[in-house]
Amino acid sequence: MINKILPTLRDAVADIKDGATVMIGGFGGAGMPNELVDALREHGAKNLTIVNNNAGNGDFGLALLIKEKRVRKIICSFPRQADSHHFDAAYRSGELELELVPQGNLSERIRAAGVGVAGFYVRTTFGTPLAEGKEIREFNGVPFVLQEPIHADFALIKADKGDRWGNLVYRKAARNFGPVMAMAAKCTVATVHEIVELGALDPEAVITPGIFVKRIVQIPYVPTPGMKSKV
Amino acid sequence: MINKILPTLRDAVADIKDGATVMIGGFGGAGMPNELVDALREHGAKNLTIVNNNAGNGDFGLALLIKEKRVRKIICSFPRQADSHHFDAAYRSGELELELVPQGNLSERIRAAGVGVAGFYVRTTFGTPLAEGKEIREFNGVPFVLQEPIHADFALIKADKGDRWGNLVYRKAARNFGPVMAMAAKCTVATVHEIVELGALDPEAVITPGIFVKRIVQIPYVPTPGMKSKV
Amino acid sequence: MAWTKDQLAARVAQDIPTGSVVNLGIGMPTSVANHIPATHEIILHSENGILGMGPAPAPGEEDFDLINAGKQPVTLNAGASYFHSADSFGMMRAGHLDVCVLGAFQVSEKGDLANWHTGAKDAIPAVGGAMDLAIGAKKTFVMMDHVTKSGASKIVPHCSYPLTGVGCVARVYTDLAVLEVGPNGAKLVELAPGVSFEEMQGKTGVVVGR
Amino acid sequence: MAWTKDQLAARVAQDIPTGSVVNLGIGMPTSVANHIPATHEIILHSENGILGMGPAPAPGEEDFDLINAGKQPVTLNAGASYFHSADSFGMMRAGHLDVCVLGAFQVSEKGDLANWHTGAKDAIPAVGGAMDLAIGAKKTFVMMDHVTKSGASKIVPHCSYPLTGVGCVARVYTDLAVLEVGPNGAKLVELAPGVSFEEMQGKTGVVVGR
Repeated sequence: MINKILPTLRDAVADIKDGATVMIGGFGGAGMPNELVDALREHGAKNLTIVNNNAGNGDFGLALLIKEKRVRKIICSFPRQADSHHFDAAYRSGELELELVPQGNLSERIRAAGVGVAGFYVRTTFGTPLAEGKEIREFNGVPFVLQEPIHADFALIKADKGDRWGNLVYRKAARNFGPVMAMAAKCTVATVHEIVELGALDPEAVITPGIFVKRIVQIPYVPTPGMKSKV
Repeated sequence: MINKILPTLRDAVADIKDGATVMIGGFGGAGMPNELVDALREHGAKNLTIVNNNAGNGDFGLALLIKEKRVRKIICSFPRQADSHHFDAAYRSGELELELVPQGNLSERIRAAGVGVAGFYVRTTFGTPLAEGKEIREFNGVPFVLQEPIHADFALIKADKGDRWGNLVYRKAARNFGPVMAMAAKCTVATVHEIVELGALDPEAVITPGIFVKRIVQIPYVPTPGMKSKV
Repeated sequence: MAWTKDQLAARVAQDIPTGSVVNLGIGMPTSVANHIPATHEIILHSENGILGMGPAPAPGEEDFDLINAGKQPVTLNAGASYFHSADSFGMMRAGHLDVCVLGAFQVSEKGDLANWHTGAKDAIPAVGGAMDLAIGAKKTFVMMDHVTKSGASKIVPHCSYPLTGVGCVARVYTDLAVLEVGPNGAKLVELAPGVSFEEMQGKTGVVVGR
Repeated sequence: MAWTKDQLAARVAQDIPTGSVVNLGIGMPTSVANHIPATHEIILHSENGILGMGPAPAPGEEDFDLINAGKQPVTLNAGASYFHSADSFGMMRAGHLDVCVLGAFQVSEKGDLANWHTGAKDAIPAVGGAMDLAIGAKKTFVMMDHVTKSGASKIVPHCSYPLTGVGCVARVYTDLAVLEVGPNGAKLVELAPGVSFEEMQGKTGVVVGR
């Protein structure tokens, strides 16, 4: 019987090795799998490359992972927040490498990894510093910039409901990067607030088919905390 | 008030001009918008480029459009069917141009048009006759083949339910090409079996957001007829 | 007498046709939503995967799984839908949005936009969705003060700050005027009440056609 | 005495581990599903956007909006989901499918596959999802007769028919034997009952290692 349900968060991250690339879902607090990030922190892996839209805030989750110097590199679109002090300090000290990627390129590069696309061209960043070092190519007289996929060893995402095959549905705008990160990682781990019987999710409304998910862990539903706004 | 609902199929296709590129949803009979294709045939536009997974079968819909010599070129993955006699005749006579595209490249090239991607690289077709004339490029030592987007003037698709903003849900595997074609065309026209009040579709389960749809027309639900199998 | 921020938001709102799909940037642009006439139905897009975003919730009703690009809690209007980030930015990039309204540090007379980075060496960079939005929408409007705090024109021959996008801005809305920018340079659309052309031109770093 | 088609399907089914996500090609490969042991839970993928495909419906229960790649009506198992064509083929291309089973005209000892076109000048070409599937699945199995109707080996040094994919086939299942193919050439895995190695080798266009 296919059963992707694991009993504990700890089990779900136990084989994340030093040096791994780990995608972390979420936009602001919505969809941020803080429980899994805390488990990763307790687990101890270091020298990580993290892919997230932001770069941690406050004194929890990803921010603590950065504070504890476990992150070598972060690939994100918007690291600066009102309370991103742990990122700010690590970045300014030079010990944390930052690859800044516009959010649309970030999400499409993640999807590309998930669908076997080795490179693609978009207009975004043409003529800006973020196109430096990248190939420019004209299509029909318009310049486009080559983007490469972002693959990962693990994706840690937060969904709402799931079943033992790993089918997922999300909650409101907490969906954001979850579906594409699930496609892009070798091993996707999702937390859900509810595990339902196989067949209980409407096949028409499954957002992430189980093929993209390797492990799910149930956690209690706790309302997502508010965040300080972008600076 | 935003109201994308049109009273008749005829209204919905009235401005399709000679020479237009028209995407037609469907895989086999499922999702085939025969009612819209019939309206297009009655409307009279000719010299069309058609994008569909197949190339018509039997003596209805797309097959009749081909029979009546209204199609200049067809872009598809699987034209040959047990009863694709109108396509077969037009192709053999040399009057119908065929661009044969593997189904995965076809669907991803359509999506690329819908998301502003000007080109992308996949492994599919490398070393085969369908890569002839296309750019080959290695990424990490593996050869990939450049694919260009497929844009369209119109997409004709069959959905199940819709609202006045154009939000759509589909019926079972009739979904297939509908969502990506809706993204890729300048003007997407969808038939639905039921028009629901705005807000009646679950925001979590909308498959095609209304932003991708310009016109919807209600038609009666008729069970999709069976097709002869692939040869 | 120039436009107040509120009047300016109302002026931008006038140029958003009914039925438009609109993305309002963080900060000042967000307030444009408050000035859309009730008779106008527009659809608000949020980069994190929402179409049909509604106003802020009543106090105590906040759900931080339902937030806008500025991470503020919002609501949904009837007709709303959720989608993932790649589809959300695909909508932008392929020109499915009718209008986006962004803030800016500088706009060039050709329509180049600089709004993500001051170029300061010690600044922590952050770009978010700005570059995708700027080049993606059918029309990109900028809403900003006409001059900096030190009085320098924010409408410039060439942006000195790092660019967000090239030639992407269609119109600039400031406290003093509405200007078109583009291949033919800057051109006056409308002056704020009580502002003379000469006063506006005197505070503008490029020649404004009229 | 060689395997019947039914026995061959059962033999292929043996090599599909429980829990696999599997795509079965049109024709002979489709019958593999009938031989998966009831104790094995596998998830069937259909290129038109289904995971968790079930068996054919009872007569009279057909719904032609729920069909497989061969356009035959199917059912759904509990746990199934629908998705659009681009996501469906993305699953293949990025290696999310564990196994696919395809028919073939020819397979080369290096694992090249020819299964979409005979190369005949008057043939109407059709490729469907064959090329995406062939190169995409983690393991591509081919199921075919060992020789053509005229007795020629379908396992060849180099395919003479147009290729579907290069070096993509892992195993070939024929009425006579199971062979591995790949960079090191063809190698015997198993002979059908009553078939001698010499008989099989005599009907095979390449040297088979053992």
